[in-house]
Amino acid sequence: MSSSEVLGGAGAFPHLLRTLARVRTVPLRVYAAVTIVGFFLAAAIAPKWLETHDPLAIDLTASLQAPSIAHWLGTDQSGRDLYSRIVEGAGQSLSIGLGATALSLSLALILGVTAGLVGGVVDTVLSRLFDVLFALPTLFLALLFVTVFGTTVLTEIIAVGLGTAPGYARMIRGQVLAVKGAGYVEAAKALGHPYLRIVRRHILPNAMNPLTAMMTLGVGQAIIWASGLAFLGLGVAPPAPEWGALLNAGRNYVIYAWWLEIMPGLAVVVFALSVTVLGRYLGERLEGKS
Amino acid sequence: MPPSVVRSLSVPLERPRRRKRNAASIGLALAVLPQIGVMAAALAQEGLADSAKRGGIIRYGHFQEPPCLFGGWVQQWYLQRQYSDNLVARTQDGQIVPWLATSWSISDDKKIYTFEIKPNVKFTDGTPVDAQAIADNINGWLSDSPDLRNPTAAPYLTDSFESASATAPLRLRITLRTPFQPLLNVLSQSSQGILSPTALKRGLAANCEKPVGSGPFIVEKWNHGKDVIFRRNPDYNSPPATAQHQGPAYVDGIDWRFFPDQTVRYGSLLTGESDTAYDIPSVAWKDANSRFTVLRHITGGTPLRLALYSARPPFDDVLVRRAFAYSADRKAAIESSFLGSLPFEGNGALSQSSPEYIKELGQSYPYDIGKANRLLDQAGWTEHNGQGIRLKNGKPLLVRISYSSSFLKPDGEQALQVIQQQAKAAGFDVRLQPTNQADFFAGRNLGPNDYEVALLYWVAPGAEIFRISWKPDLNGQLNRFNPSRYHDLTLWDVIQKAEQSFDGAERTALYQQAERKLVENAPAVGFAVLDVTLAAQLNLKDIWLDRGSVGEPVFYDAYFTGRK
Amino acid sequence: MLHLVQPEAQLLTVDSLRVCFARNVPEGTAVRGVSFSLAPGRCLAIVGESGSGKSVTARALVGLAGHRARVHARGLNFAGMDLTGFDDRAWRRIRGKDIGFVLQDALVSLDPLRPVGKEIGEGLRLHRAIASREELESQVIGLLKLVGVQDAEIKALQLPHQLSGGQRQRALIAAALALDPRLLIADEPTTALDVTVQAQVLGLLEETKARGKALILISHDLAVVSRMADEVLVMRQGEVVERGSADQIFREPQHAYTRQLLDAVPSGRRRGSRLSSSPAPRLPQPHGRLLEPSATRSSQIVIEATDLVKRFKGPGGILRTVVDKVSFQLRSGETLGLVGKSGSGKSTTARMALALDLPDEGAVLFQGEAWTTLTERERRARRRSISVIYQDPLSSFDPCWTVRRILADSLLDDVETRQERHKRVAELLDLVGLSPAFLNRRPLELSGGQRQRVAIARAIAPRPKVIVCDEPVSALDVSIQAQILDLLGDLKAQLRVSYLFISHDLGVVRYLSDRVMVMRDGRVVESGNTEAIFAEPQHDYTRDLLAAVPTLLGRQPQSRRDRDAVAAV
Amino acid sequence: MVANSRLFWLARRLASGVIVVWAAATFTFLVQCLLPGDRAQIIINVMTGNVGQASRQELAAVNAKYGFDQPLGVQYAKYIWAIGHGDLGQSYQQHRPVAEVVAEQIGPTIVLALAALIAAWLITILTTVLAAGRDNIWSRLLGGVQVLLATLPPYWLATILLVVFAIKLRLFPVAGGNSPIALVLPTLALALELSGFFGQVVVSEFTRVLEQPFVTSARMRGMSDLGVRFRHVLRHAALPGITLSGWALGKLLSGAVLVEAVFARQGLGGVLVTATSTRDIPVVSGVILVSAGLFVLTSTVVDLTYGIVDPRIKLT
Repeated sequence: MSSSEVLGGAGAFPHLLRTLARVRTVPLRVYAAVTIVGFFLAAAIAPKWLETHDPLAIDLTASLQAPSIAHWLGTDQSGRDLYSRIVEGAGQSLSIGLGATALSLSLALILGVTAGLVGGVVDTVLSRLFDVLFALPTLFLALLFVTVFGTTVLTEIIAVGLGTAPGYARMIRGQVLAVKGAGYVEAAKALGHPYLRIVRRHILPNAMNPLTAMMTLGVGQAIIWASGLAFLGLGVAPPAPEWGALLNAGRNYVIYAWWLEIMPGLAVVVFALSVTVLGRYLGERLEGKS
Repeated sequence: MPPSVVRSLSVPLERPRRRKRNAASIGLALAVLPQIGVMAAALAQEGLADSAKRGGIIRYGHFQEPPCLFGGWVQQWYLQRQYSDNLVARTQDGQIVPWLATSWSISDDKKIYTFEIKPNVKFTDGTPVDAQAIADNINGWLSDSPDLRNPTAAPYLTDSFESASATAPLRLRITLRTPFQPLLNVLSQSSQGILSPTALKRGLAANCEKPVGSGPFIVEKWNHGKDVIFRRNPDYNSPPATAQHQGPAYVDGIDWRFFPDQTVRYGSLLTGESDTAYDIPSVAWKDANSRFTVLRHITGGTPLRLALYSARPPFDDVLVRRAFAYSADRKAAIESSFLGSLPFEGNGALSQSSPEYIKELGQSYPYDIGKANRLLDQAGWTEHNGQGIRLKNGKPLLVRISYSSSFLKPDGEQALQVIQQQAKAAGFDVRLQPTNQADFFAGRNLGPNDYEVALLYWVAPGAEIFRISWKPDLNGQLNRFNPSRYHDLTLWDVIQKAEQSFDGAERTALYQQAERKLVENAPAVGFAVLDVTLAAQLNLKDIWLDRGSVGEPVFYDAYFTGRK
Repeated sequence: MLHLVQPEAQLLTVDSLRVCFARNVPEGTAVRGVSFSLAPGRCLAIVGESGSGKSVTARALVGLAGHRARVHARGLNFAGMDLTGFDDRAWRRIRGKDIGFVLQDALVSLDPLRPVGKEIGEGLRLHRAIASREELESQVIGLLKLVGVQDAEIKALQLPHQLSGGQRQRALIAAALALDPRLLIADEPTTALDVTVQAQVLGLLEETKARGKALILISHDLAVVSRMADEVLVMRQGEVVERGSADQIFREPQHAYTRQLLDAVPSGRRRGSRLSSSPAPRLPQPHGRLLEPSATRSSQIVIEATDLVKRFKGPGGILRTVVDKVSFQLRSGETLGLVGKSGSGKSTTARMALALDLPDEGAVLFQGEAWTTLTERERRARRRSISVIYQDPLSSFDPCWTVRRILADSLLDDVETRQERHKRVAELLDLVGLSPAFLNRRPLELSGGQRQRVAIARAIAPRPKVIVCDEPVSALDVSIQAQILDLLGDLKAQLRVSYLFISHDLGVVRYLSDRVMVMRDGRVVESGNTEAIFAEPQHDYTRDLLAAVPTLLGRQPQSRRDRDAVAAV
Repeated sequence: MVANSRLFWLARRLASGVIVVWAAATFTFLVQCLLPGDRAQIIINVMTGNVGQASRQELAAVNAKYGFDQPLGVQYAKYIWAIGHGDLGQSYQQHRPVAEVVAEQIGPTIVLALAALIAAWLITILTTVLAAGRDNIWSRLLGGVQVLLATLPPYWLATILLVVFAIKLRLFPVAGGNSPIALVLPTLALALELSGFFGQVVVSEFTRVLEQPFVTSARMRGMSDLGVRFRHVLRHAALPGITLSGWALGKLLSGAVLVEAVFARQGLGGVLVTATSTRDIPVVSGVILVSAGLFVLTSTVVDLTYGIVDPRIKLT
């Protein structure tokens, strides 16, 4: 029994905070991740606080300067401060990432849960649908949408959201099926609880447990996809220096001004990395490992 | 037509060289008239040098891959220039010289052109190049068949063209309804290269893949997404008078590779994987000049210009248009954004490489914020709102600039942002509406109410472009190439007069009159010139850009020094 | 230190072995100075409950105490070799070759992706003990025959999951015996096996012992040990609390813990006698709220099942009859024991009594009214008068819920206020002998015994007439099991509930039930009064079952005939 | 008997595959119908490389050529029927069959994708077997590195590799066409990221299996650590990775498109980008259909492989 006498193997969603509150058990990397994510969120909400320069202010005397004290991440061709531009761009990039993830998860949730709960024909049909959507590479789907509807933030969100939804939907469906068969569901049934109550109080909460983790993981990926579109020159266009757009522009200078390509890329990586670390941590917490 | 790219740099370091060539070519052009003998002589004297120059394959790194190897798009002109010949050629300074036509005559009413076609010329599929073949081509351009219609020639000629026919095996007659002087200019552009009628019968698909002309190179294979392989046309005997030698090309062929990515394209040149590459990145400009032979041509036709929507407020008022022109230091914006490499073009009507270009107009509407403000007050945009934006009966002075981010590289985009900033000082609320190519072709941000300024241009040899840009919407026929929606019938008269005048001086005068009128009324404000740049390894000599047309690279005379 | 037989005769001598895991301090030391010695042909048993360090001790003997374990011993000699100085490569040379090791639960101890034959042959291959593939195959087949696996040729090519539990265990032993090692260590070799199979496996081990091998047997089951061991080591929290010859240990145990363990074994114990030292829970006052006023007379039938038939789709879509014409009655206040090997249909029968599975034929009446024939909706209201206790409580709890919520959830809806609810929950917890401190724990934070107590609390919460207990103690250590059994007994007395008690452990069943029903392949082979059945079983199958039960020495020793019966099986 | 069931299984798979492709086709068709704006106008704009209202005759000609003048039902029927016969329609822009376009471009892309897949697997297996589940710094490092790799945008990585190894160090060609040597950098750009994903799954499973009793009993038979890792554990740990490979295809194709754009490689990438930027919908849809087909194929292969690695699985 000693194996199962794990303390802090806590779990429920509402107790997330309590779980996180057990500070001493939180590894350092998670603090780092939280800090970074926090930074970018702040940048998204109130960029002006964090900018050292006006991201659009053109200073032709400071054209293409390498990173320095004055310009932490260097400047672009018309002397605009890259750091400030990345901060400025966080808003759009994150909203795309969050939007897409929110969309794909809510889609996945509705479809996955329905498939898992209702079962039968509905399940078969929905599962097929997942297969079909799953069969289409995310980027291709996104491209099709861009081709047809042109590029707006909304199109990108829909495109990326749709592209990533089927994966999640499958996961959630599996989760629901697993929970459905769990002993405690039968136990509740044996207690004579009505089915809907069981669904509400047992199946849904447990099926949604992994969502927080998936959410955070998803945001990172979504941003990578979105910036991928922008990288092909099919993203949401300036003036807002969305990260993908920065990457795309930086490409032309990479031989002579590496920072214009490296830095925005690092922004994407660092952010994606942090949310991943966070997501994995939450995931483990919620699955009761520790 | 969409551009090669908007980019540019200064350094006509091979200007003298060009002079020499032109002199030579014109001389040759005159000499050609009594053909045969001279031709032989020419061949003979070329003969010696030839053997040394022969051989090698040019690995050329190009920019965009066109959907079809011929057609209306500049990307297609570049290719067509390699494998097809035109009826006539045009020199740098606008003279028409022989090519497939050895000579021609124009009827007194200027409506009938009669061309004498060079004998013994064959398309590379064996079909003889005769008057009938050329007539078929020309009639096809102006037909409605999607397969044959020529999107460049049509807008020029539709109004005036009547018919083309062969009056003798080697005598071609073109009949016009109304005189149209620029006809020969139009005929000299690469998109009007003559293709084998036999080949054309194969249908559009086949011709896009493997078009057949009579040019110095033959399309061997088009590896889509990769490159086009040209091989030398061994029996080539119809170079234009602008060429530097006679007979087949020196090199064995061209590997025309598509590197849409700037870094790869220029990088391949750096690593020696390409012998020559198109469109030097402005960041690399200095570096390129120190390592490679650099060619540059500023294209004729319109410059890259800001077309102000003149059919509704605010720009229906010429004062506001001028005010906008004054309100920003476009010169500084361009020169800084393009790292000082691109000459500013203040003349919104015509590009500086057009013969009819008026130099002093190049500096029109210099930065003068005071004047801008005065004009706006005068125009009644007197109140200001919180952000310092001018108002007129409550309406803010909003200026939305639509442009395709794929035409306008980051440099240009930055220039626009500079203008955006400065114009704000004068009380303009400038919004940028970048549109990617996909949306641009779908007409996004280009609807009648979608923009106040559109950034467009049209590459052409010279002022004949006016017809395309400024033809008013007559009898319900909307001129889709006039984003300014600027209607000025008197201007249209002047343009038509010019087109019908065959007295060079007079015509130039007329065109320049139109040019002045345009700059004065500012339906389009100058922004930047367009150019074609080419960098080549030092061991690759005598590539030239066809300045008579739109600066297509010509590899016919090119050769490698030292065996490679 | 007690006297050891003179060393030269010993195959293995262990002198104050200590193993500690750096990580999980403070109970970092898993084994604290264990010493023993073992001669060829003898069997040493190490008994103790989970966490007592018996397995770690055994693993230390082959240098596999775990990569985080630090092992010290004053002396560790095997066949004249000093193992203390061994490096990995030296260990590898003796593992499998000189010391064979049999792990418990063959299903996970054999690589599920590789044919059994390969596993058995692996040792031979590793130690270059064979020349050719043919030889290898023949040897493997030989080994399988040796351990008494029928048509070995076929089995050798099959995957573990295609074999029966018994065959797997035999295969595992075969793998251990492959290189004919001088010492065989068996760690819980019979746990999770049905009694008869268990008997067979034990028989097998006895044979090897008879072939002069030294045998170390690790088990929590004293009965098993008492049958095999020559010498016994009783371990608790890493220390040896008592050692001695089997007879000595089982007849007059010295240490209190040993006695406690022995008492805890239910087999052959009179009902009513307490197995554990834990006191009977006092009922909360006034206990009227929790107790049913005993209007029911013990003659009244609460559950009447007639000719229940249940079929399931087997592999390949063939219908398998799992329960076949099973009928029984359960009177109020009585305990009906349901015994049989795994797969005999016990659980399915129970699930039908609960109406969690519905019979294909026949029906169950509950309190004289229709039950299985109702619709779920109609049934719901009455479900609370019949509750269930599962073998694995953990999976029957929502991992996210606290004990409080779990219990509150199972209370009848007639509880109005929150305070009322809290009070009741506390009462329940107290009733099953858990302190209120557990209210905010989650299932994962409870030990096995605590979980089972919570499960019981949940079962009695709605004041049921009947509680179906499906193997409620088989996953627990003896002493815990004893406590739970006592608890069940006490509650029955106080709440006048009826139990439908399912177990494969005849000892447990006998201890708890008034009447017993023996099932085999879905049929009831025999049923009747517990004592009657255990005294003189009518049916051969029942006899075999009984015979297979290993019983403690000194407690109604079995007749020779029974022993032979076992060997024969 | 067994062979029969195997065939039956394959048949069922193909059937469901057909359904998937059909559904995908319907999907793309619907999306096309939703296209705002006049398709003919767009086609003309693309052909003339210009914008602005085209004349009525021009539009009519194009509409007739592409059959836009027919009712949607008919168009759909024709579309599906054509696809059934391997005809994916005509490219608006290239004036030739989409099937042809895809056929000639898909080769290099698939080569790249496969190369990346294999490379990713090699990286994963080696790092896992050597480092995973050990009590040392490398083992801990491995986990971190994999998470990092998984978050590297392939196109960004590609650009860096290009500049560093091709342009600066000149170890690889900037544009080697389809030569094997030119495959190295693009492959790495894709494989590194993918190995991050594989790695995370495989390693966690690997460490789990490493603790399984059957591994211990193998050790107790005297098997060496490496032996255990290769003979027993790897096989189990590979299973989730194999499942992942099916999903990886989609990811690889997407990634390949981006990476091809960076290295100016021949392949679907170029086609897709031009097609997208010129609204050449038939091409985009065509590519999507083909990739759907590919997905069906791969997932079948994946399941077969899974069945081989895990004999417990019955393919029925």
